[in-house]
Amino acid sequence: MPDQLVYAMEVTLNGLMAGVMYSLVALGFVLIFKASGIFNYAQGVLALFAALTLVGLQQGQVPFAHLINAVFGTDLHHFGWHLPAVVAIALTAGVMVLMAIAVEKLVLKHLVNQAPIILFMATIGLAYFLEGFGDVMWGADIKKLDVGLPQGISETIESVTADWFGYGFFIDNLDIVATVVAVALVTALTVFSQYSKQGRALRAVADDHQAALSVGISLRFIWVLVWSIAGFVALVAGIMWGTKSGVQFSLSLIALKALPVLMLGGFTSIPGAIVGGLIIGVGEKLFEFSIGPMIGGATENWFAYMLALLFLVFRPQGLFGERIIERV
Amino acid sequence: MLYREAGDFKTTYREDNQTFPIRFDRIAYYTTVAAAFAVVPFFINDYWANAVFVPFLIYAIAALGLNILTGYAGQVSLGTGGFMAVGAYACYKLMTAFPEMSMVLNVLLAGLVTAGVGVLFGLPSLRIKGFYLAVATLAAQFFLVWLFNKVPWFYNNSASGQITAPERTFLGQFVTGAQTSASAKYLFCLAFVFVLALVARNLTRGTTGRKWMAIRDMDIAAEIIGVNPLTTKLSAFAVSSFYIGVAGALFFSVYLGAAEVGESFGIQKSFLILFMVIIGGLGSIFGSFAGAAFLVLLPVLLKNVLVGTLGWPTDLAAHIELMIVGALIIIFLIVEPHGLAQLWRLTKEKLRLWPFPH
Amino acid sequence: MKDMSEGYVTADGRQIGGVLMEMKNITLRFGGVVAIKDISFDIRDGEIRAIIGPNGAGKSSMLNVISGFYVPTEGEVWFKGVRRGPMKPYQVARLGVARTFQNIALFDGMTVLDNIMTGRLTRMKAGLLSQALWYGAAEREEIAHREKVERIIDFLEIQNIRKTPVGRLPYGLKKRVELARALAAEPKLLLLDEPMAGMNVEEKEDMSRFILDLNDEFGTTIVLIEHDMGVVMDLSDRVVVMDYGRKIGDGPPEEVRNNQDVIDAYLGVAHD
Amino acid sequence: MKSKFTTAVVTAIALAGPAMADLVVPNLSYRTGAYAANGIPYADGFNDYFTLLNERDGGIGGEIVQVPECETAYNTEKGVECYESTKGMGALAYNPLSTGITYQLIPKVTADGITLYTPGYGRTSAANGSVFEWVFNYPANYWDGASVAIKYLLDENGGDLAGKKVTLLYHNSAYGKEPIRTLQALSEKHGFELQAVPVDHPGQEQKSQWLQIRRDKPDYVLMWGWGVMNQVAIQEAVNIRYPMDHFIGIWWSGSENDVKPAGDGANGYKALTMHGTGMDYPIYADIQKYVVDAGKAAGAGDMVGTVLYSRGMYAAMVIAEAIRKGQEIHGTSAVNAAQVRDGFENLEITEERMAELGLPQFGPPFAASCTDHGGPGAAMIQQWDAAAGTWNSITGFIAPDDAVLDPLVAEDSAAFAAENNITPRCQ
Repeated sequence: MPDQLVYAMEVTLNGLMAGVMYSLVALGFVLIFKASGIFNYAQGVLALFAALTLVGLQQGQVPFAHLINAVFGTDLHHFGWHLPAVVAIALTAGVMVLMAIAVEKLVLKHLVNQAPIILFMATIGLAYFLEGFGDVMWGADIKKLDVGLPQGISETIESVTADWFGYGFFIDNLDIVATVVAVALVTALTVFSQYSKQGRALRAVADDHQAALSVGISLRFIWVLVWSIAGFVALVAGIMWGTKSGVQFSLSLIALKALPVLMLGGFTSIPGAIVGGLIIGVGEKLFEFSIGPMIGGATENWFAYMLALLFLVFRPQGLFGERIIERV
Repeated sequence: MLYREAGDFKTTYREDNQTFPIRFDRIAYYTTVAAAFAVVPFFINDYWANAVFVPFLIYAIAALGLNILTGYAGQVSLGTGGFMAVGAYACYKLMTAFPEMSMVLNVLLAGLVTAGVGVLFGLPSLRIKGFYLAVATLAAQFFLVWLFNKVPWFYNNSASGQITAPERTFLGQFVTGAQTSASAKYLFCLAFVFVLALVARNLTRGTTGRKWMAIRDMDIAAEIIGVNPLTTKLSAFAVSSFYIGVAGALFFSVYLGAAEVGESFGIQKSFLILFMVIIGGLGSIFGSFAGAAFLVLLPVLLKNVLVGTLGWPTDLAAHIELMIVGALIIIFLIVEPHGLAQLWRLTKEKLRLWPFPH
Repeated sequence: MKDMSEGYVTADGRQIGGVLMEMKNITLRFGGVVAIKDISFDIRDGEIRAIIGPNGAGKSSMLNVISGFYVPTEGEVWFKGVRRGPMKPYQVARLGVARTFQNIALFDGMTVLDNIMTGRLTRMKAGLLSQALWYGAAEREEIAHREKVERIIDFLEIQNIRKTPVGRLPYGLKKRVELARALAAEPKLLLLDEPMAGMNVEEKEDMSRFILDLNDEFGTTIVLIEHDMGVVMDLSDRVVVMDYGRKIGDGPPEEVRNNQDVIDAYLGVAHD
Repeated sequence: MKSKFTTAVVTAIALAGPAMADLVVPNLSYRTGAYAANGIPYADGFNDYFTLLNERDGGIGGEIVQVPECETAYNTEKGVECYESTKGMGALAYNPLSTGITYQLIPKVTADGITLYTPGYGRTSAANGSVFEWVFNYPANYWDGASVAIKYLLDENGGDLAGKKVTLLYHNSAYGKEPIRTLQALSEKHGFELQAVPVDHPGQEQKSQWLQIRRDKPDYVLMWGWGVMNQVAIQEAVNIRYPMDHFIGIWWSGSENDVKPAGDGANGYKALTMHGTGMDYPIYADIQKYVVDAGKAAGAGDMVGTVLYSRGMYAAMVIAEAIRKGQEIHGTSAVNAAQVRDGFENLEITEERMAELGLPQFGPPFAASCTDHGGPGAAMIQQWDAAAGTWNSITGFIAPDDAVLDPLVAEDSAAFAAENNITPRCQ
């Protein structure tokens, strides 16, 4: 088999894995958009905040230590404990629920019935706030996140592909884990929304706000619920990305990776987020592999957007979005 | 007395059409303009020019531009940073290719180039609407930044890809480069702001503005009453991009003096200017100014209070500043989603009716 | 039916002119659904023409075909003696067709005055530069058109809400502003989609008066869709009756009223 | 009410910063934003050194040094604001630790007559003092770094790199593009094959780049990275099992922050440095005593001795020595900015002087001159020992290949001089 083709296969596989990571972030967007029509720009910062909190709790950092020290002249840093990863993850999930409640009480409640652009702006405000809040709470230095996920080349895949093609493929173990987790997460969300009472309420709201309200579903409860779930999804995304590159400010920028996925998959479709993520992942990696070297590389930032843009010109409602019929 | 009038006393349509129908507003406006041109230049120093006034004026131009597109024509754009970069690089190329050309011409031509690029990236708006369009404009943002970073022709093959504004004069005064005085910088930008704001006002109160707003409020109905959506949307993209291009050119040449595309014209810039427009008020000229002033002044003010007065460590202050800016954005949206301009309008209406509010 | 090729005189003595628009064998399909099936009729200069029919009969679709928003799947539209090719809605508007909408389609963010001024957009010609400087053609034009618009404002008696943003107005006034916007275009042909829907008796009377005055004073040809039979019979010169996408009757009100098919359609006799 | 608020705003803005002090060296730092993790230790080192001088020696020549700090967040606009708000305090020198801010400040400091000191970063051709009167970037710059790295590789390969493949992995910004031209010139001279692979800001996602490296199997990978890009690159290199001792970073890609997240895998990674690191210098006893224990440390004190802390301290040391030189030349302790510039231009750092300062063999000895603002350009190679958690120097100072660099500097500075109508001095 010619080398280029084998390489392209490796790139494609890696693109699929990267796509799963993008989908994970996009999923949080879709959940909130479906249930409340809010385009939540803060999703990336939520992931950062979740990861910061996880590391902070795990390592027993004193929250707001810097602020307290500055104001009271104390010298606090650590509680001196080190929590097991599972406990820290559970506690962080709890913090994300508290945050969902706070967001509902302090922000969303006051913005009912506003135009989508206003809600969108509010989430950008929220993103700014959380970014500063996370830094004040846990400090801006870079943190290593270790919850025991494997990382590094998968030797099984390398040796198998080496037998088949004469060239061992590189697949990161972390990406494999992320794929498994993403699949599990999507399955869990599907089961939840299909079979639980809250899940049915969620679908009802997504389907028709007014109708759902009139049968007695509490919109505020739904919002708390959906922001909690989005917070949890952000936590998962934060763990995956944080393990890869450490926990720090740049983590919040992964939101930008999810936007083209959303355009492609449609803002309201969970399968869309998954398929969109895969297409973007494979597309940008293959483009960088084949065309990138000719035009100087570093194309991945814009390629995803250009791909989504071109796609939308021909199919304005996205991959799985509902068809738009214009009426007067 | 302030804001006194018992009814509509206008006797001609011309009088009825003026920008400030209330006498007090008119006086306030003329006073502000006179002070801006005749008083401020005598008192301005490097700090006030470079940290407050010049960025405010340039951001006001960019906010006017985005407000035309988003506030008046209803097309949300997140590509502002990229379009500013087009203005900046066009200006740089013109400055270095034609050293004798007037700086005013350089800036205006840079605006025209940007208008062209804006039209190109505006084409998808015919098919893509709302959020999808907003995200689609990010394609312009990322692509343009990549392009200016990647193609050496744009930065005259300099080793690092930084562009540096050479010294240029206007009316015998330096307006770019190190020797530029604070007042020259300020006045040069102010002149652009003044003219462009007037033009924006004129465009938005006439035929073109009505077409834009019709498309914004209900595009299908607009088309049925005879508005051509293609030319209307593209004219909004063109005019808006012209403004943003001028802002980018001034931002690079007069304000920063040197720029690197990813750093100066990145996605953060697009968000910042969108904030200005929303906080100031969508579809309001005054709002563009109010939003720019708010977001330029607030961080400077907070920094000086937290670090200068309270003596907090700079990093803590910067984090708290983020929190305060974020919280203020949310509070503003909750209190008055239509921005500072609407807040101001409501205050004025109350004043006019005072002391008999009903 | 009597020969009307050179126009006719209505019951109240108005002279109606020749054919302004002719619909020839119009069929409109959406995917597999047939909204309009092989309908032909004409609209004459100066008349008030009504299209009636039960819900889902295809009336609004017909209006959308006339206004150019939908392009018919089959059939021809002739306007002023010329066959109209496939056109964008704004191009149709420029030929002199204006309309109002069943669900009000005003520009909520603009004032009443600005909304009505948009009706004159097709007639304003000043260049971008002149507008930018607000000097010369742009300013003169603005004032000239403002005068015309003020006449319409007077005519519809909405002087006091001139500068009010449309979003704040009650339903009835919105309908009137929408009519004003359509009138501002000085259309040859005016399409009214349920102009009286949701109005009380008083408002309906006002609106009927406006429609009649309008036809009378400006000679505007009007096509209207309306549910209120009384209003239709009083206002219109000729009526097209539609049911399930077909034309089941066409003629002066009294003639249509006695048409057995129409009576069946309205009484809900089963189709077989 | 409104006017009261305005007054408050005006006062707050006007009163920015401390009152006029004897010697002012502003610290334009970044402790927030994408590069905070690197900005923090650097700023701490910078502050702590001046604190040490103030506490132990009563300042420089008896004058207390004020170090007003201003947060730039690595952002050029905030950098301008910081510059303008601090220059009125009588600032003597600036060290913004950002190539972008440096480019912006070059014309401003030239007009205002304040020294801009950019050790190891900034505009490389500023090494030509006859064009850049107010800018100094000794002891080494990016092009020196590129040349030193290649020289080291030549040594490793018995003086011959012909036919070898070298990949440059660079931050896709002005900073990252700096070494490309030098490396191209060197690849022509030495016959190695150069491939430049860009990574976009912030550099979180480098799968494509590392798959490419894995396919191409270059003999060496050089890295010009900053911030999260470094950590991800090193992690990915570990993932593809790239031999770490064939992976060399510039000095901005060689701090503890960069290697620690990759754990043991990063063992053997190499980076350039222009100064020593670690706690083996007498000065740290004083810093511990006068600064950390006295509770006057800029940070939590846990950064002392790290690479970036040391670099911030080194920059402060050079500025302090330049101030001292200026005091000596002009015979006054209360020097102004122009006098400090003279100090920079006549500065000579000798082995003896560094030993006196408690920093024996910390940096290369050098002497500046009217034309030479760039210093010798020498740098060491250090290697990461993951088990011990320390950087170890594995070479002495290696001098760059001036035969290649000098024409490049001359060309770039001549272009700048032509664009800005500067007549070169001291010729």
